[in-house]
Amino acid sequence: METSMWRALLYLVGLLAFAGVNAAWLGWCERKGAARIQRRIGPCEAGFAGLLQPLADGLKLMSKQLLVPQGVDGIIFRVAPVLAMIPAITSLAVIPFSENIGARAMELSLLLLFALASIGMIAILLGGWASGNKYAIISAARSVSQNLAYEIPMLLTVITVVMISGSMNLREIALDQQGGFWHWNIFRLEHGHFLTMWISFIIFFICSVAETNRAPFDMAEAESELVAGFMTEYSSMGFGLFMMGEYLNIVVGACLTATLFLGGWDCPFGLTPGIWWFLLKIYVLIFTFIWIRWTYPRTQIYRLLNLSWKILIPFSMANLLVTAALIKVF
Amino acid sequence: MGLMERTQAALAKMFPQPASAAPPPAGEENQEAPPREQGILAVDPARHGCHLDVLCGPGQVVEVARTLDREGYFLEAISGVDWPDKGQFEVIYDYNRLGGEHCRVMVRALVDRGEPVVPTISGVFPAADWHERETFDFYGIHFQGHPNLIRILLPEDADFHPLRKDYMP
Amino acid sequence: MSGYWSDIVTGGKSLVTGLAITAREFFRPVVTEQYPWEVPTMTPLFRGHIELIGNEETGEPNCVVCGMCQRACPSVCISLDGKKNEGGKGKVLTRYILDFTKCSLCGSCVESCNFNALRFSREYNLASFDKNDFIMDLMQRLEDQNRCKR
Amino acid sequence: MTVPVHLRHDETFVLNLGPQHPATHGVLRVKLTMDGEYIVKAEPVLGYIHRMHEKLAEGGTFAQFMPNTARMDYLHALAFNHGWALVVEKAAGIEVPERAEYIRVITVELNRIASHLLWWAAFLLDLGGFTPLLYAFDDREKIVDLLERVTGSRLTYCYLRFGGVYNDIDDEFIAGTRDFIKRLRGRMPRLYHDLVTHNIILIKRIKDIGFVSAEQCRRYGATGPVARGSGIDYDIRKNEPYSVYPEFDFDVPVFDECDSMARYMVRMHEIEQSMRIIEQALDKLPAGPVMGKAPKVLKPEAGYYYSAVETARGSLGHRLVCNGDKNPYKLKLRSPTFSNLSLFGEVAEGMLLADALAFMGSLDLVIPEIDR
Repeated sequence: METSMWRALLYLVGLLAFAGVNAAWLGWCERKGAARIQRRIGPCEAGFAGLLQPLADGLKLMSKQLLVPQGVDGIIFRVAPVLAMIPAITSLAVIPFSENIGARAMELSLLLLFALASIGMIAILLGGWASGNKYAIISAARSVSQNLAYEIPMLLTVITVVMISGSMNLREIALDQQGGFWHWNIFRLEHGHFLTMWISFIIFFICSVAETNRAPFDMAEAESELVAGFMTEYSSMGFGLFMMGEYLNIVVGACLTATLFLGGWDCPFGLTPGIWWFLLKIYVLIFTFIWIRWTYPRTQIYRLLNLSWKILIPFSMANLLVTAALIKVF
Repeated sequence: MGLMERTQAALAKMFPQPASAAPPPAGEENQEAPPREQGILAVDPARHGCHLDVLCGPGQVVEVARTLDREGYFLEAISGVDWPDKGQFEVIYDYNRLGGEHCRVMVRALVDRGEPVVPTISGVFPAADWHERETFDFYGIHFQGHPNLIRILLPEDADFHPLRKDYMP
Repeated sequence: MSGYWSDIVTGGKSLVTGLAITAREFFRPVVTEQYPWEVPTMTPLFRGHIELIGNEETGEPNCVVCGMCQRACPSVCISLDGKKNEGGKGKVLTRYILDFTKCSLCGSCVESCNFNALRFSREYNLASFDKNDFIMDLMQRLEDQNRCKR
Repeated sequence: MTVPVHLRHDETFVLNLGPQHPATHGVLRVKLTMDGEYIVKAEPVLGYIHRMHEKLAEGGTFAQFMPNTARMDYLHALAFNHGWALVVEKAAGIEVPERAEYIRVITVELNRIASHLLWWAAFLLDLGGFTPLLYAFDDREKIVDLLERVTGSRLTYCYLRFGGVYNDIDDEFIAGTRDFIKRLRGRMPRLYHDLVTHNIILIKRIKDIGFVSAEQCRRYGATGPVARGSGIDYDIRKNEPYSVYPEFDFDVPVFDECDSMARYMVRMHEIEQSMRIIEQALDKLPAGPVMGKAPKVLKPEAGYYYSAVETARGSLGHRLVCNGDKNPYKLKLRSPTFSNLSLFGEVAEGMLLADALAFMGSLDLVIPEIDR
C-alpha cells in the first residue's frame, strides 16, 4: 500500500512536471523552429538563446488582468480553459514511456485517450460559446465539425493497429512491436503489414494535426478570419491555459503516434530500448508538427471536410479491409 | 470609322445644335469668352488627357451614360467642381474603355449651386454608386434616385461639405 | 475520378516539396539584423530631420533668412526669424524652429535652399514620450554641434 | 448573384469585420450580414483613414502636394508620384529629359515589384501562411534598400519632381538592381512557386473562388490585375503609353479564369515583366541631366486635365482643374482600389466567410488609397 502511494505521488509529480515543461518550452521550440525556417533568430534576449522566454511570457500572462467581458456565461467561460488543459494532462497517465515507466497500464487505455481528446474539443466549444462573441461562436462551430470529421478516420486507422496487436492496452501495443524497426507497426514485415500501414500512419498523422487544431487545419483560430477564434475574449492565464492545452495535445498526439506506429520505446535496431528512444521519437514528431505549421497556408473548412470524407475515410476503410484480409490470409 | 467618331456620332444625337464652328479650347470658357454651349468637342488628348469633351445639361447625364454603356465604356470617376463665381457646381464624369481601341470621354454637367440636383447614373454603372456618394459627401450635390445616398468617407454625422470653396474648417 | 487520383498524387508531391523547401531554409544562415546590436549602414541620402549648416570658419549659420524653406514647406513646420545684420548687409538668423511633429520629411525645404544653409541630419533615434521634444530649436542644435567640434 | 434558397430566412446576424481586423489590412470595415458562415450581404464602410488629400491639394502649390501623393498608396508610392508629376507636366507643358524618364521607369517598376511582393506576402498571411511573408520581405528589403539609396526614404518616397527626378542614380544602384533581379529570378521558382503557387492547399483555397466577370469589371470600373485576371487586356502602360514605356518590350499578363488564382497569377507574372522592363531600361539608360527646365512657380493654363498611370493596383487617374492660379483649383484622385473594392459587395454575396476574405485579399487593398 505504502509503495503504491509513493508511486502514485511520484508519477503525479513527474507527469505534471513533464506536462508543465513541455507546455512551456514547446512554445519556445515552436518560436525557435519557426524563426529558423524563416531565417530569423527568434527569442534571444531572455537567457541563453532565449531559453527563459517561456518564464517571462508566463509571468506576463499571470500578471495580466483576467477580463471577463459583459454578457459572457461566467462559469463556463472560466471553466473552459481548465477543461482544455486537464484532459491533456490526464491523458499522459496512460502513456507508456518505456517498459517500466508509465503511470497506469489500463486495458482500455486507447479508448480512454480518445474519450479525453473529445473533452478537449468540448472545452473549445464551451469557451467559444460562452464568450458570446460572434467570431468565437463561428470558431467553436468550426472546431466541432472539424473534430467530428476527423475522429472517424482516426479511429478507423487505430482499429487496424488494434487488430494487428490484438489489444487496446497501449503498453501491450508497444510491447508487441519490440525488436527493431521491422517490428514496428508502420514497417511491420509480419503478414506484409508494411504494405498498408504506412498509409495508416499518414492518415493518423494528418488526423492528429487536425485534432489538435494545428495549421494547416487551424480554422478554429484562423487569425486572419476569426481574429483569435475561441480565444478572442480570453486574456491572461485563460488564454495561457488554452495555449498550454494546445501544446499538451500535441505532446499526447505525438506520444500516441509513437506508441501506435513507431514501436514506443523500441530502438530502431533492436539494441537498447528505453525512454530516450521514446522521447526522441515524440520530439521528432513534434518538430514535424511545427515544421508543417510553418510551411503551409491554412486550408478551408469545407476542403478539410472533403479531405476527411472523400479521401481519408475511404482510404482508412480500405486499409482496414486489407489489413483484416492480410491477417486472415497469411 | 474609329471609335472616337462612332462615340461622337452616338452622342451627337442628343445635341440637336452642333457646337459652334470654331470651338475654343477646353477650359477657356471660364475666362472672358462667352460660356460654351452644350455639345461635343474633340480635344487634344496629349494636352488634356481626353478625346471628347461633352458638356450636357444635368437632365442628359443618364442618357449620355446609357449611350456610353452601349458603346462599351466604363466609368472611371465622378468629380465635382465648385464655381462659386458663377454660382454653379460642375459634375465631371470620366469615361474610358477597358482595353481595345482607346478613347476617353469627359462629360460635364453644370448645376445650380443653390439647388444642386443631378440624376443618378448608378443604375447604369454600379461604379457610380460610390463615386456619387463621395461627390455628395464633399460637395453636397444630390444625386436623384440614388439608392443609398449617405456619406462615404466623412463621418456619418458630419454637417459640412469640405470641398466647397466657401467651406472654412 | 482521374482528377481525384491526380489531386492526391500531385497534391501530395507539392506538400512534400513544400516541406523540403522549408527544411532547406531551416539550415541556412539567418538574414535578419539584430537592431540595437547591429546598425545597418545609412545611405548618404538619408533623410532625417533638417538641421542648419554652419559656416566652416565662424560656425555661424549660412542662412540668410530668405524664407524660401518656410514657403516651400507643405506642412508649415518651419518658423524662422532674422534681424538686420549690423555692420554688414543682409540679415542674420535669430530663431529657427522646426516642428518635427508635422514634418513629412519631403525635403522640399532643403531643395529650395539656395544658400547651402540646410541639410538632413543623420539622426534616426527619434522616439520620445513628450511631443515637445520634437519642436526643435535648430539654432541651439547648431551651437551644440559647434561646441562639440571645438 | 442572388442569395441561395437555403439562405433566405431570417436567422442572420451582423458581423463587423474591422475597422481593426487582421484581414482588412488597415482600417477598412466591412459590415457582413451572415447566415452561419455564409455571407448574405457585404457592405464595405470606408473613411476610417480619410485625410482629405483633395482639399490639401487645393490649399498648397503644385509642388507642395508631391509628398502627399506618396502617403496614399504607400506600397506603390512612386506610381502616385508619377501620376501627379505627369498631370502637372501635362498641364504646365514641362519637358522631362530622357534620362529622368528612364530613371522614373526603373524606380517605379522596382516599386511595383516591391508592391506585388508585399501583396503576395499579405495575401499568404490572409490564407494563414506566415513563412512566405518573411521570404517576400527578405526580397522586398533589397528593393527598399535600393530605393532608399536614390530617394532617401524607404516607404513614402517623394522622389519625382516636375520636369525630372530629385536625384540621379549611381553605378552602385545599377549594379545593385541587376544583382537584385538575378537574385529574385533565382528565388522565384523555388520559394515562390514551388512552396506556394503549386501547393495543393493554396490551389484548392483560391481556385474558382471570387469569380469576377469581365462585365462586372467594366460596370464597376475595376482595373489593374483584377481586370486582367478576368481576361481584360488592359494596361495603361500599353494602351495609352506614357513616359518611355513604348520603348520597352514587355507583355501584359492576362488570365481568363476570373478567379482569385487568376489575379494571383497576373501579379506573379507582372513581377517578371517588371524585371524585364528594368533590365531593358538599365541597358538603354541614356546619359544627360535628370532635371529639365521647370519654372519655380507653376501657373498652368486654366483648363481640364486628366492623366492616368498604371499602379500596381490598377489605373490611377488625376482629374485636375486649373484656373490659372498657382494652386490646383480642383484635384480628383481616381484611385484604383476604390473602384476595385466597390465590386466586393456584389461578388461576396453567398460566399463563405473564409472564401470572402481570400477574395478580399486577392483584390490587393491599400486602405489609405481608398480613403485618400
